[in-house]
Amino acid sequence: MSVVTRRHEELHETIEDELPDAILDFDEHHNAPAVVANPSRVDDVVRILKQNGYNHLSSVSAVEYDNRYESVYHLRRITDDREDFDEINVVAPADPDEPAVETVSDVFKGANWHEREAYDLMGIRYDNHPDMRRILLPETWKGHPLRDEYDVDQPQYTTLEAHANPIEERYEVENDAALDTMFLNIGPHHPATHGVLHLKTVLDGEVVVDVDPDIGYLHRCEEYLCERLDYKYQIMPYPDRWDYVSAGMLNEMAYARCIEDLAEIDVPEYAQVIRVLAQELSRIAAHMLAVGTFALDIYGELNVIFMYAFKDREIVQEMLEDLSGQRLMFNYLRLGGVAYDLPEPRDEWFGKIRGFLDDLPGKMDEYRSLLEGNELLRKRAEGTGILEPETAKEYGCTGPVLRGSGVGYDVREVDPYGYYDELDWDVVTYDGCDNLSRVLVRLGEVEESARLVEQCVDILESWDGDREIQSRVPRSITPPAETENYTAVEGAKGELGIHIVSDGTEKPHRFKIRSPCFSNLAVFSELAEGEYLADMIATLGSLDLVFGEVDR
Amino acid sequence: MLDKSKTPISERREGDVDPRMNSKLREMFGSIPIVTTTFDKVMNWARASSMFPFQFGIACCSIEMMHAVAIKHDMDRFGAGVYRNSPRQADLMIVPGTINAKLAPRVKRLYDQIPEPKFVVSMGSCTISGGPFQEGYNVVKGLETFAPVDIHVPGCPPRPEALLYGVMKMQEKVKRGESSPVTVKPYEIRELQDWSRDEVAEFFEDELEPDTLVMNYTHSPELSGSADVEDGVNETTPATEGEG
Amino acid sequence: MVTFNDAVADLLGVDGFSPLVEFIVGIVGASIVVSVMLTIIGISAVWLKRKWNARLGDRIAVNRIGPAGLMVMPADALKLFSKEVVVPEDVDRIGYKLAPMLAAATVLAAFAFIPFGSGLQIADPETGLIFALAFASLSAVPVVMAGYSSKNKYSFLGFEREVAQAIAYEIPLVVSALAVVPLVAVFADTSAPLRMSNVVTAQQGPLLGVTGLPIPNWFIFAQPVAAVLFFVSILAEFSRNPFDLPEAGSELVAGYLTEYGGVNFVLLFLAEFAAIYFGGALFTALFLGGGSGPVLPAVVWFLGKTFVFYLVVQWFRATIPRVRIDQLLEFGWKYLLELTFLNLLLTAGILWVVL
Amino acid sequence: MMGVLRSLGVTAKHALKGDTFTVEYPDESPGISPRFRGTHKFSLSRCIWCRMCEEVCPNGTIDIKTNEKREGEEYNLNLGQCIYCRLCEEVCPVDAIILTQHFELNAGTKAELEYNMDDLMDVPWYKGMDPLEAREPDRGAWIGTDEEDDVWETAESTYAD
Repeated sequence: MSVVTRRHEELHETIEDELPDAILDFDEHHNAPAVVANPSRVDDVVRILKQNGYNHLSSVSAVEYDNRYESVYHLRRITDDREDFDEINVVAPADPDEPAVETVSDVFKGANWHEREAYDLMGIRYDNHPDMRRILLPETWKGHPLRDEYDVDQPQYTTLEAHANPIEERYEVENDAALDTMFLNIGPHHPATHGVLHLKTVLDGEVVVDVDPDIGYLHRCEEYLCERLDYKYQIMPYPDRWDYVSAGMLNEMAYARCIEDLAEIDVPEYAQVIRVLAQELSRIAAHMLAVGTFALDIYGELNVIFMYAFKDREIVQEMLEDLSGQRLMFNYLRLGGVAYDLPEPRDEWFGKIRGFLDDLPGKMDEYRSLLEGNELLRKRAEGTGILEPETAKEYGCTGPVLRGSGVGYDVREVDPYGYYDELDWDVVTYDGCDNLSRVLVRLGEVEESARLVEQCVDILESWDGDREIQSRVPRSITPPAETENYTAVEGAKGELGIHIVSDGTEKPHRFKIRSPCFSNLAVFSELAEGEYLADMIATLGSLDLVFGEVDR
Repeated sequence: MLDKSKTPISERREGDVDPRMNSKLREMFGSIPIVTTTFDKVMNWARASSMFPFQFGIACCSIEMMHAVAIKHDMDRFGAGVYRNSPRQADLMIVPGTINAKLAPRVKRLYDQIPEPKFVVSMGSCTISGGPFQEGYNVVKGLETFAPVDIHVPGCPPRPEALLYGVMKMQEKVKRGESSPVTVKPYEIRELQDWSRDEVAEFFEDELEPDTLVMNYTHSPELSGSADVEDGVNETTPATEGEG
Repeated sequence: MVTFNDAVADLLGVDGFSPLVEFIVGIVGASIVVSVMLTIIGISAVWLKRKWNARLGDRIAVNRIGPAGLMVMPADALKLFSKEVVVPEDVDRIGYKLAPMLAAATVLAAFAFIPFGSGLQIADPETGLIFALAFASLSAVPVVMAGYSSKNKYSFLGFEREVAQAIAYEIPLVVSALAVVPLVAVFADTSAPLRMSNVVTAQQGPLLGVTGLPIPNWFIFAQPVAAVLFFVSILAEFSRNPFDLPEAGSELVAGYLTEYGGVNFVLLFLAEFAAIYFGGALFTALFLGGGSGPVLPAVVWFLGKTFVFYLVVQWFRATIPRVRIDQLLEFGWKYLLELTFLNLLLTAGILWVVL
Repeated sequence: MMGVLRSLGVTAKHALKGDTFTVEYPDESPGISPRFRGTHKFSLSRCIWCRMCEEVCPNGTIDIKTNEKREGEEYNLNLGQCIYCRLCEEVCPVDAIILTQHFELNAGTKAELEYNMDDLMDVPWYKGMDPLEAREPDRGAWIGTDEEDDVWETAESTYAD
């Protein structure tokens, strides 16, 4: 009996002993066992699990069934020991007429936003939630669009009166009305938001007293659309558009992993190596953009770091274009493999990659002397936007944001997939917990990715076996009804998870995206409050948010 | 003036003379045809050669837009590389990305804040028609449903070269004096300037269906009888987006 | 050195002009200076800035509008002047409209005191240096007007920063400039060391008056600390990178410029670049020996040196990150102020000992 | 202070070297890779009107109209809506639709981007090269194992008729 199974049995006993009335049932999901909890006691169940080491709430998704609404909590265990990795799900079935579940936002602060999203899109009300508002759709939206009975064509009219102008809002600081503050709307159009984020900021002089991120300006109904598309053909182009900064390969891998796991599709080894190669090139490009735009936030427009970073991105994008046919929206991975073999002539393409890898150390030196070595930048970025590791875990931050706080959680390492296990690489962590550490983690990861790319190129160059790029996949993929699976991969921004609930057809019944940026943004107000306005902007840059992924 | 804004966009773009150029200066020079032609030519050349794009990133296409400005493609070669953050100083609005119900009023407002003459490039499938997300519940089916567009650049996302090509075409179009005309702006309706929203609503009572005088998230022409007027009413608030 | 009027009088072989002719000749001189400066500023603000930034970033920048992209200047100017002027409804109209004019006027007026060399100096009062520095500090006023009258919170924050910054860097600017005055008194052997022409004259000899040294007596060699301090203060005073807080693009959209478009924007933009040139001209006159240099006429040397100053400022802009407002003020009050005073005292002390 | 100076040195080196990375499109060729997915080209003589492309399209870009005898009448494709995912080309059993490298395209109105059969047939080949040669989709793996409704066979038999 393995460590994990034994732990699950012990857990069963603990939960049943301590909370006999909170447990309805035990269930088995495809990825992990599930505890079916009484909706009004679900917070106690999650709290017990947290005490037992499940310290990372990956996602909360809401699923509609004929006779109930379920809210599914995916918990993970983050420790330093890789063998210790483990996950568990908590299911809270709610009444179909007036779905209500007790909130877990007092156990995990990160649940706050996830539950708001579930309320917004599925209409499950969370009792005792501190801030039960819509999050993605406008406040005055009618209906909950992911419900089956939602009518897409219904007119969405709202009187002007109800659609209050946010500019007219007045802010009052609690308990201190005399405090002189200024309310400032940053965004949705603002050069530092890198997209369309609206920050309702309250300033006391130049110091940020309160900030409330308002998202949803790029909510593109990704989950809704994916639930209406075919597993095999049609969903694959959409993941490219979540984290759109040419991290598409990583997103596609998230989807491919989830459905390959669920439908038990094997991937040939050759294709797996190509996948790793493509993913790591994607990661280099994505991190380059993060570094460039962080510099943009601190320097102002037209600075050289931005230009140099984009130069490297161009080179990487050219290789990816040769491989997949597009610069950003690759649509390259397929269930059971990849779409095409490497571009011909292969030697030329490998030469391009090797040339880039050879130049990279020199370029990294330049970046480091411009970023890390520059005292003025250190003065700006060091010690600002402090994210303590405990807070980060509490909010479910992942990726470079978490690793910048010294926690070495990397899905590629703890829950290996694809070919990563066969390759040699390290997890980069810095424990400065500040803006600079997060940027340095990204620079370090570019180097690690380059190492991985080099190994893949070596393997592919000396490959003498069968170049099988796709395994035999059934013509239509129909996972058995009511199976659930949650898997995650390490995207450019962190743990990118997919939760699929199937209903026995060719299309998913529920398609939930756990986006790392969403959780990383949720922690933003903790980071920004008490900082100067300029540092708040820098912090926003160091979190590296992509709104296609935040809003989906 | 209101009648003009009611005609569909497709009809408004017809016609030879560009009403954008109907400035006081042109009226002044208008009696001397030779001067007018030369003057127009020079002005059109200047407008085409110096386009300050508005830095407005929405989604995936904005990454390619950044690439178009950045090192490899360098849009500045065409004199169109000075990005301005404030709409007051911009004249080329590249709209790169999906517009949804929540964002659409903001895009409209930003468009209105750009001083004349202004040019709009709609970049990518999302901005043209909703693209991959057009079946979504809150996605606006194209920029053209609520703002005039001069050039559509298809692609998902278009290559930076395609955007450059689009901007070049835009410049050619401006040089030749073809570009879509001005829509009436709320502040041009002088009589409405100091009114509150309720008074505006009363004023338009006869002309409008009662339920069109509201926010319309879907922006589909069938649902809003006269979307332009309604949007105009929205914009009578003096506040600006940049005002915080 | 002589003022423009004297030079013209010399040329015509007359002893002096009647007040009316003096006035007319003065106007002519002023127009020459202003048009030269406007041309240079136009080239640098629109064309050179792009080209130089592009070069730092491995790009090409504007090259398709006319030869080497030079025609972009008339295009930009024509386009901006013909843009619709939008005056937002809630603004304080007087301030909003006056600020751009004032901004351009104050900076251009300040050039009157600059000794360009070759007889191109409009006014040379005995307290020229103080006048010039006073005009330099005046440049904060239109920014405050623009920011306050715009009724925009970003503009408001921008002007608040400008006020804090201008006050903090005013004194270091003046005091670091004053450090050269004792040297002027010594080397030019004059009782009017604040006269700008005397400042330049004092730098014409060999270094520290020692004959045989191949290095010119530019005060940047005699007073290197003061030169650095003055350079930093001038960057802060005219809010250039890394001290461009009032306009900080990524934080405040466009700072105090946010609500300005069309003609008003042109004037503010022009004033901004004119300020860099004015800073460069002051730096050249105070530390780089004014128009001193071989072969070419003095005015060419002078303008060339300001050009270099401008390029350096733009180079800093591309490479050095913007500081935060509290760091800026801390640096200004806690270090720069003390250092400048220390430098002034040291200069005075050394001179007292030596002489 | 040394760090700041070193940063200045890095940029100065770039400026003095004077290398440019810019590709001067349109004077220089934009360097498009052979697999690039641009505007579609349609071949009427190849098309067997099997409607596979219409079915696979994720957002309903392709609109095919046939008469009662399943003979094709119209083939409409909205380029302003297409996401250029190339699924239509991959799924096509007879290479009747191909994404060319052509991307220099724009339109004044949305409606101009709605291409019909004739427009799609007129799309230029890119500099005389045959896009088919650049394509190597592994259709055998793509179309599947299920023998009964193997599209390959269905398609080929239809084509033979």
